[in-house]
Amino acid sequence: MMFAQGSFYVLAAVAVVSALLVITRRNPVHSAIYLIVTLLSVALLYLQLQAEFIAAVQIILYIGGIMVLFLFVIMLVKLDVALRQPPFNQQWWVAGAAALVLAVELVGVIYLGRGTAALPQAPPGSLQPNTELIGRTLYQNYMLPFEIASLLLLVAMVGAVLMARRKAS
Amino acid sequence: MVPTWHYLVLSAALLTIGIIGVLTRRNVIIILMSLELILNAVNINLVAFSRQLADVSGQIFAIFIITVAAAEAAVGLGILIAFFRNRDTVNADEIDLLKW
Amino acid sequence: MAQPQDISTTVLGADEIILNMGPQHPATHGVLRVKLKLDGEKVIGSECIIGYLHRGVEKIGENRSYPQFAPYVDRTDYVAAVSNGLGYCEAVERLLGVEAPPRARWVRTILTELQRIASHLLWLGTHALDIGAITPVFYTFREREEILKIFEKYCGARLTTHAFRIGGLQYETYDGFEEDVKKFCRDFEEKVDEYGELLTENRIWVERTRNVGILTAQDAIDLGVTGPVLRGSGVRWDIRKAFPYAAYAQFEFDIPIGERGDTYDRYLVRMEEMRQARRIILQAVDSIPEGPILARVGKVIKPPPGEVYHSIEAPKGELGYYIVSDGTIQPYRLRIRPPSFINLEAFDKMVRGHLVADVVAIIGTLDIVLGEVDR
Amino acid sequence: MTLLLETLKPYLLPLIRVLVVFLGISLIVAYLVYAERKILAHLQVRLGPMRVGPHGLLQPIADGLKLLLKEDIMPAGADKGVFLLAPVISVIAAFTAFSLIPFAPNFYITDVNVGLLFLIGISSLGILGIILGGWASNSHYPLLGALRSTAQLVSYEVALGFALVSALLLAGTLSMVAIVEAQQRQGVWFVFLQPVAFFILFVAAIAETNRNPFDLPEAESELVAGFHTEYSGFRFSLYFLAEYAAMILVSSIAVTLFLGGWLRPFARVRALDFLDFTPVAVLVLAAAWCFRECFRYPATREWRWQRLLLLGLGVGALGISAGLLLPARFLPGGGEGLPAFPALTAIQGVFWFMSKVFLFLFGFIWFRGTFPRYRFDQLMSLGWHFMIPVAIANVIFCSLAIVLSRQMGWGLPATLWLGTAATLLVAALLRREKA
Repeated sequence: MMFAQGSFYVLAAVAVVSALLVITRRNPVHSAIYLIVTLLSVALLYLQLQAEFIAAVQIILYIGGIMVLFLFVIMLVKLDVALRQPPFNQQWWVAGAAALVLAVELVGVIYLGRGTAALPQAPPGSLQPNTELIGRTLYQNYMLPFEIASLLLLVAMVGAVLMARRKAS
Repeated sequence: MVPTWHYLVLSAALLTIGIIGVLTRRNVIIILMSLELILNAVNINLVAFSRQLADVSGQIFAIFIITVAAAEAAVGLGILIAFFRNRDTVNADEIDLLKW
Repeated sequence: MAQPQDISTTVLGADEIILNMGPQHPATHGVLRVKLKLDGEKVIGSECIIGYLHRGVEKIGENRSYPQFAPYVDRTDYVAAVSNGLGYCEAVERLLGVEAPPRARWVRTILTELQRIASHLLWLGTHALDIGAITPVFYTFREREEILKIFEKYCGARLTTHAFRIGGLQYETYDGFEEDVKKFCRDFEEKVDEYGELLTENRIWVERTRNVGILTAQDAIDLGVTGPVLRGSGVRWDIRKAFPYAAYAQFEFDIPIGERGDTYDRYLVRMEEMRQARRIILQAVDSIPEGPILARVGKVIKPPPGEVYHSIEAPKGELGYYIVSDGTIQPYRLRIRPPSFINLEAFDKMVRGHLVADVVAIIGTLDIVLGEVDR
Repeated sequence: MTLLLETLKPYLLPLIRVLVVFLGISLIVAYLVYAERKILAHLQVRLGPMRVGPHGLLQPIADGLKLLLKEDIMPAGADKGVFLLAPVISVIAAFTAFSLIPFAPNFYITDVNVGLLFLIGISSLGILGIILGGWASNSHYPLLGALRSTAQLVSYEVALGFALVSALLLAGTLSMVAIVEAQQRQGVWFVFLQPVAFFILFVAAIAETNRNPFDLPEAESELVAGFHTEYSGFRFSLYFLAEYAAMILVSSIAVTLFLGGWLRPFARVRALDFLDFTPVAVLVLAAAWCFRECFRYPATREWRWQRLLLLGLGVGALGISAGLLLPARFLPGGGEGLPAFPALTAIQGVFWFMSKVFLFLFGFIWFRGTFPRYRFDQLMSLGWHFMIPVAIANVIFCSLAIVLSRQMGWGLPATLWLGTAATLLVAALLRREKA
């Protein structure tokens, strides 16, 4: 139990710190590496929440798919110019202040509502077997959203190909 | 057991960091990465509540969000490449013309 | 015709990069340096930079007596030294107005055709290696070794043989020369089919070479390419038939030609040339006439003033020697027409629009030897 | 002290297993390189390493030492941190994945209910090592290699995934152990029910590990050495280790899913039980070879230690086989409740598993000696226009077949073969369309 709690705080700290590094690094490749660290620690958090399937999907899709795509694109665009320019825009202090207010607000609400959110904790093993459960729910209760999601992916795929394709000159 | 609201705080922190990234960075690639941070923050919430309520629906929605994230990244990066081809830059504040 | 532009000065687009290939690169067959302008992986421009192996062979020729220069020609196309020697010796013989005796011409023909097989074997092995088949090179070297052994037994050297002398041969053939050659030819027939089994029908090989580096017949003639590269484009031109030298007029052989002028056709042409070379050797070895091996050329070779251009069909194409004599024991000017150098001119034409992977296939199919390109 | 031991006790056995697996894999990688050199050499009418140790048996050690002692070169303008990190990512990804492979019913590090998904996920992290290494080198050849590699790995992962799904349809579980048990229960290896999926998995596995004829990311004659052109010494050896470990990994996945994992061939045929003694036979043959070679080496002083080594190896092999044949009743306590030959029974699973893996690895090496290399566009076209459609068709037809056999009560194998025939028809149509 102590181990579980300790690992949560460690993972959460890693996630937050590397998320901060994501938005402060000048070089997008470094940002991407730190984002991968964040995503990995979030995946481990999912494991802790007994959502093995989501954890595996997070690793396969996010890290093995989306982040590889990001890195691929970073390599395609030349970075030398962008690296020499200032990384933040002029409105950074407005944005920072607004985000800070938002953060305070969020944490405040969560802290005040921590009692109401304290529903009875589900006993361990209640969501098992995880994969079968997700599969059944996905294909029985959420069939239509699932199909719509696949359509979305198709549209995104076609759109991305169209965007990235060179004009036939 | 880690109380659920700890997960919510983590999620809020990631969300805020993501929003700061989106609002302050100039590099479109990093803006897109910050968007991924925001979507992840939402996912943490969903999965945490799914655990608390012992209802798998939260995880289903997390899957949908990952799907949306994949679609968003693909289209976003596609636009970025097209833009880079035309303008030779990836800076958001130089994307100031509606038509080129 | 598109002129090869200096690609380093052009402005690069968003997706374009300049890739420097060589002079130290596994697939540039020595020290060729190619600057490629790439759009992604597509080649949109190329520039060959040569001269890393320049030794001033032609200039050396002006400062050596005629026989002294003969070993130098071995070192131009160093994988076909015998052919180089033949061309040079015959050129000087024409300048002198003598002809080598029949026995010498027969032996010369046999050795040069063996050298053609050896050169093509080296080409086949390295070409396949460039395209990623790592095994054929060991098989081809096994057969090439047999040829080199014959050379070694004949003249003591394997690579830079200096096999011939002006006026004929220096050495009489050794005992068992005919048997060795016949044995090689007997074994070689199934070996060359074995390479065919590994490559000719191989899907990947065909896909990698078909429609790659197409050179139309007209382009080939315009660019002046010769040898298998020209014949692969469908032009039936072979100096052995057009201006027979040595003893080629006596033998029957076919000139294989290609249809489309792509890398696969050139591959087939060279494979068939090896079979034809074997055919010539078998005819020649059975009919070597008796007699002297050296014509009367005198101790000091001192051709009358004049000039001569003599060319032979070397393994890589037309190898020509242009010699101007001022009546002394040294040439006034000596110019070598190297087939590799002129075939390399076609490179830019062939690579445009292809991918990086095709660049190595095209370098391979041109069968260049940098010793000859740079001289 | 005792408290500490008590706390650590549950972690001790897994830790030992982790150590055994990782050291074992490292050793196999070292000798896989040796085997590759030897097999390629014999395909190419030459001998391969012969100098270091008898028949070059100590060559891997010499190679390893050489690599470790070489200078670790950092290219000018390289992104230092990423450059150092990238090969480590590759190695970690390749090795971590082994924790999910069941080598034997009683010998695996862990088994989770989404095992296969995790396996794919972790092994897909290996791409990051390649792409970051290629980018960080600040050089054109590695960059092109990394770009090629990424596109290739991502593309073939799709086909690989569909091939895995075909096997999962039959097993009905994602746990690696349960997949093998399903094959045991059904009494047939899935390769016989899903030949097309097996073929696709095999081809995709070759592409995933960047092996010939799909070795474009490191195509020597084009890109010098691809993504690891700028790496040297220790860091290069890390990439090397990762590549060969990945070969073993994909072979292990294929063996687990399609070739019955640790199961002996014809595990149900009692008449073939003598096959259980194959490990002993292999060891005795190896010993015999060692003794023969020992006498064939010249009996001079300079070969003495090589002959001694061979003799030692032979005696060792004989000793191990004798140990395997130690009957249970000679054990202290009379070996109550143990099988007749406990040691032999204990290694059965690992032996058969590794034998099948080696079969695969031999295939990898054989292909390398035989095929030329695909060009990038051809590779992509093969992946997207042929492999993926066929894999999808296979999934569709085979799930149809499974449903049909359940609904109509038809025999599962026959129905599946019908599905396979339909898939092959699709494949033939695709090929014809291309031609």
